[in-house]
Amino acid sequence: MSVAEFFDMGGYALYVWGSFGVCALLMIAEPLLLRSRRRNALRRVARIIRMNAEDTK
Amino acid sequence: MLEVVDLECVRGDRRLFSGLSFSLGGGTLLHLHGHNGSGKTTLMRTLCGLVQPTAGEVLWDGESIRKQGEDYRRDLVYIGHKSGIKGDLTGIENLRISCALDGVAISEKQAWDALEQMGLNGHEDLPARVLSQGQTRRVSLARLLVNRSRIWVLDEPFTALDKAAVEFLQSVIRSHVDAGGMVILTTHQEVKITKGQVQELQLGWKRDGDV
Amino acid sequence: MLEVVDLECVRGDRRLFSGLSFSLGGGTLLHLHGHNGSGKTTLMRTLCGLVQPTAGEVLWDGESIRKQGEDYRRDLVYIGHKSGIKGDLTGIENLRISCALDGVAISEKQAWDALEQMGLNGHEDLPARVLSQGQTRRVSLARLLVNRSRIWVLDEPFTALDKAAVEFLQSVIRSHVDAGGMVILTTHQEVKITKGQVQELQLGWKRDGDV
Amino acid sequence: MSSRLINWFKFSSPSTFYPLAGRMVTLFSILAVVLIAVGLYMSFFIAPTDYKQGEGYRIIYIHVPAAWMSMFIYVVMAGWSILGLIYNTRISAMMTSALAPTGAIFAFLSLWTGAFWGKPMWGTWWVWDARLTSALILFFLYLGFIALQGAIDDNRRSDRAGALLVMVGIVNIPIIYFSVKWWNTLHQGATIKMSGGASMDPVMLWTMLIMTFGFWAYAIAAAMSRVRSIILERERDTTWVSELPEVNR
Amino acid sequence: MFEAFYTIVSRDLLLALRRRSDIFSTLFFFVIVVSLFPLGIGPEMATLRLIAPGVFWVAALLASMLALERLFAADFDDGTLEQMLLTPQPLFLLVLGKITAHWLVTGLPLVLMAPLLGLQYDLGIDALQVMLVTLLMGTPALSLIGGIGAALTLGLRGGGVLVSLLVLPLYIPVLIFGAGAVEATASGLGGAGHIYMLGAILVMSLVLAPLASAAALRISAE
Amino acid sequence: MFEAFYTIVSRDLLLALRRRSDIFSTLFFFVIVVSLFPLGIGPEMATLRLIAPGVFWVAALLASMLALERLFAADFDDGTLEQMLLTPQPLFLLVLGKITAHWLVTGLPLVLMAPLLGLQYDLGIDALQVMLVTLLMGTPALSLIGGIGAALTLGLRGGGVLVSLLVLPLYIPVLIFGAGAVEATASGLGGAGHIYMLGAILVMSLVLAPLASAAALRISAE
Ligand code: HEM
Ligand SMILES: Nc1ncnc2c1ncn2[C@@H]1O[C@H](COP(=O)(O)OP(=O)(O)OP(=O)(O)O)[C@@H](O)[C@H]1O
Ligand SMILES: Nc1ncnc2c1ncn2[C@@H]1O[C@H](COP(=O)(O)OP(=O)(O)OP(=O)(O)O)[C@@H](O)[C@H]1O
Ligand SMILES: [Mg+2]
Ligand SMILES: [Mg+2]
Repeated sequence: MSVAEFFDMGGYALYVWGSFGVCALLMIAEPLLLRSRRRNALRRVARIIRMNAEDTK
Repeated sequence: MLEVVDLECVRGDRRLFSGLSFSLGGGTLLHLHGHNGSGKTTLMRTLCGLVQPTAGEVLWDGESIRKQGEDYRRDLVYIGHKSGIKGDLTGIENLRISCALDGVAISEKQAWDALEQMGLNGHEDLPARVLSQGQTRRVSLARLLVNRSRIWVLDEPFTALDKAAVEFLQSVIRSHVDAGGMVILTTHQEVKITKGQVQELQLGWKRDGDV
Repeated sequence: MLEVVDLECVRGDRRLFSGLSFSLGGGTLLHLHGHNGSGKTTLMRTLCGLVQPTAGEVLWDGESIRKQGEDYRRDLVYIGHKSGIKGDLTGIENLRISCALDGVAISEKQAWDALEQMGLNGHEDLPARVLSQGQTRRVSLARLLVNRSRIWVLDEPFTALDKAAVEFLQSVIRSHVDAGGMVILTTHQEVKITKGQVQELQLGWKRDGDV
Repeated sequence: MSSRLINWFKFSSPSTFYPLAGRMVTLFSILAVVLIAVGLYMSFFIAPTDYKQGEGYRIIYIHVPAAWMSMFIYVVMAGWSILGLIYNTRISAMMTSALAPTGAIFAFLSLWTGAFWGKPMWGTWWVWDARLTSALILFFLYLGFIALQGAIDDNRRSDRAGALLVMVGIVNIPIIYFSVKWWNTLHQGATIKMSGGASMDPVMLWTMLIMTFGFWAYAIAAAMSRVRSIILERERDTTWVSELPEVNR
Repeated sequence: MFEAFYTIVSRDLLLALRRRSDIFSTLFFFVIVVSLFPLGIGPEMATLRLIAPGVFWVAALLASMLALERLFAADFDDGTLEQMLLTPQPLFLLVLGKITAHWLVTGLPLVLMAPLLGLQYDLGIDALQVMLVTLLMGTPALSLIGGIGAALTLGLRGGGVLVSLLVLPLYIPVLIFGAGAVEATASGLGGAGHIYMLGAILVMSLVLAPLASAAALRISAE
Repeated sequence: MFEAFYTIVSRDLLLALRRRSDIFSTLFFFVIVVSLFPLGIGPEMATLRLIAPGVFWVAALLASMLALERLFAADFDDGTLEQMLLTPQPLFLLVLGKITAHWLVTGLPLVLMAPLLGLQYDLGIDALQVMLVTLLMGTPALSLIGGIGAALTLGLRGGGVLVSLLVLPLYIPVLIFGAGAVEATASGLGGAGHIYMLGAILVMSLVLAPLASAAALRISAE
């Protein structure tokens, strides 16, 4: 089966790739968002620690 | 016997009070002091069980008020900043309904007398909507005259009242205390309650004199 | 120069006041007295033009306020029972907007200073919703610090304020009067304004002492 | 009993749950990648072409897993909420809110892929058929939950409100699942009966199952990493957080 | 105990009587929605008869969804709700009372009005009957379920929408069965099955909703 | 002068931003109404296409009618309206400002959303265009007219219904021309005539409504 055939999906290209595409998109986007959220959380904690350090000084 | 065991309350990112402990026996009045925003209202609402403290507990006769629920509430009256008055109902109706819900239904007659005492003669059957601030306040305070609960929690009860009304309310409070009740009170005005049975509690972080 | 020519106001089936006449020059404070429901608020709202009197007129510099409309309003500040504060906006935003509408737009900086003076440090940019009563009150009163209107109409401005704040507000009022402004004020608390520039006006029908 | 309770509580404290969650994230992300990779390979190269739907049917390999997960995750959320009410452990509320977005994504995917399947099969993107509608409802439930928690500033209130909402919403799950039985609809009935008998070519079935497990692992990994962030945000001024290695790096 | 229930119901009815609007507004809204359609769509009876059940049920659903906002909000603002939370009464009973009154004021009139309006869409007698029955069973369920949403979103920034967003998913089944029953009857095949489902929903919500709402109120009042 | 107008508009937009709900609630309501009908009525495309214009316009009308209650009420309750009456600004300008903001928040999103929803009812492109145009002209008129009703009924017992009662008669022409235009286009014969009428209504209300509302406010505020 040729690559072209494969991507044509027997005429159903739009639908099949439309679904799988969006699915992939979301399931890649979410982890990225999660990563950035974690980064922010860590940054905030770090800031608070620094603040407390200031106060104790 | 009301006990508060190191109570803590945090609002937003400000810790209003923490490690707050005191106990209150019958026949005493607790006067909360503190500048605006010091947490008086918050503390009172916590004592009523309307606000969940972030830490600590409130005990009534040795048992947590959370557990007691209705039994505790039967012993409690709270009069806060919000009048708790329905503008579309007359003073009489407002009073009778709130009493009925408190479990001490009162007769039309009793309601009239209470409002009469509160100096609302001639305004008893106006819709509360048209009353002046002071008059509205008087209607909500009238509950105290017919209610037999042991703890009164009064958040700035004197606001909007004229001098005569303030005098009268103070006498009512005094007699409740003398009769062995407890009163938790906050006000920014002077109170003349016979000292001795009075406990004071200071909240807040501002040095006094600071605006 | 504010003149009141036999003003009458009827509410429902009660004549609150009638044949009321007085005049108020610059640099004086008019202190309205009267028991709850005696008509103080009603009178003040009439003076502001919010309520149409059943008879009589209010003149500003010799001309009826009805005719003057915006010119009169430019010289007027009214602070009533309702806070006039938007709970969803911060203190700063509330202040700046109301000033802008008064025609005296102020800078962010000025707003911060005003609230600072009112003792709201650290609460300037919280949504007013979460502020305590006293703090909300302070926000609405902050207008007086930046506003340059000649007549201030203040309906129980001291309610919910703690002692320090009351002191401060009184000094603000005093200085406004000294600067030749006029203040119309009602309160059930004691006011310490240097006598002499103070006019008193008694409303109501109850003998004092009556609740 | 009591002993089991005790170590349950041990794990229910954020400070102990945090590292545990960390380990689960790594484990399940790997699992997810492997399973989904295999699943995709099978769904495109192993699984035979469907005799009446042609290649178009291959959507089933994400549609059905997504649909199932969207329901499954909601049930799990409800489970956590109930635990939260019984033992009021803080972690349960955090888990509930950590699961919601992932669940919402799967609910959306089941709608989207369904729509992209419906167009060729039924000639329309959308019909107001029971199954479809109930899937839409589920999506709304997720959105409602997220919106409610978003609207409340105070953590404690949002936790309790959220838990209550989830438990109320749970009644919809049976409706969704049995909607096909109750109304005769365009939509496929359950191919996998509760009784276990499957009306499907085994290869297709296996592919679907592998994909499902892949999604399942993905969901766990996502939820766990989200819950870690939530813990950090809420416990930010506790000592154990300030002593974490990743913070002091 | 029932004392309290009775007090609340009579209180809310009294209030509704004082500001009649509340009775009419929902009814009026319902009437508007239902009667505006012929205006917007045009008078073909065929079409109208076709869409009638849908229109009626959607209208009823919207009407009760909008009435929700007023369920607890007023009491919350003037502090009477706070006082209720402090009364020595089982809260769910008070909630049930409020919802009952609310339904009597907003739901019932609408139910009674429906058949008359139905004539506008010339529905058959039996269809009308079924409509009456389903509405009579459906609207209380709507009020009960809606109560939870109203309680949860009390005093929140997002009031209005949130309620709809939370409540809608739970409303839709009622809508489907309700409209379904009427359609089924109108098109000959009996709607009994749908009606049973409605009954089930009603019973369930009657049992669970007040408890849930009560819990929600305690959470929101803080 | 325009300073004041600008202040009010930005203030209300800021407020809307703070409680996003207000933006969404109307939009969401609109979406719900439009999408629920297929649920109630059933999926036959033919029927749907037939009733689409009606549904959309009725939905838009209801949405803006419901949004009205919020137009002045909030400001009235917290006393900011009182303060506005006391500012040295021409009141009608402030009113115009409030209505503008109100439309931007409640009307515009709905207009922009309509075409998307139109697809659900598979309307043709040109029909969709006309729908967009008519809504774009109609909804501001609705807000303006509605403002009068809102101002008149401010703080009255009876708010809700009264508004609808007062406003509805004035709304119906807008509805008829609006829906008419779309139908006319959908069924081939152009809707130009209807659209001109809509324009006329819009201009008139733009001139008169703010003045009327301002007067009404002074009366209600007493
Ligand atoms: C927007 C449209 C659709 C939605 C929202 C939707 C929703 C769902 C849901 C919620 C499930 C899982 C429920 C269950 O497994 O019992 C499901 C399963 C399934 N759907 Fe869809 N679906 C849609 C369109 C379609 C279409 C167009 C087809 C095929 C023509 C389809 C075929 C299936 C199949 C075969 C299953 C598996 C049933 C089973 O194994 O239990 N779906 N769908
Ligand atoms: N979400 C929040 N974020 C930040 N601060 C908050 C929040 N909620 C409440 N607060 C603060 O908590 C305090 C509430 O205090 P409370 O209302 O108990 O004061 P109070 O002692 O009753 O004051 P007053 O004398 O004015 O009535 C205020 O300082 C307020 O600013
Ligand atoms: N519609 C009405 N019917 C009968 N009486 C009315 C009506 N509207 C107002 N009143 C009466 O008019 C008076 C309004 O007084 P106002 O609010 O001016 O009092 P006040 O002096 O400000 O009192 P307070 O000190 O309590 O603020 C009240 O006595 C009220 O009962
Ligand atoms: Mg206070
Ligand atoms: Mg007054």
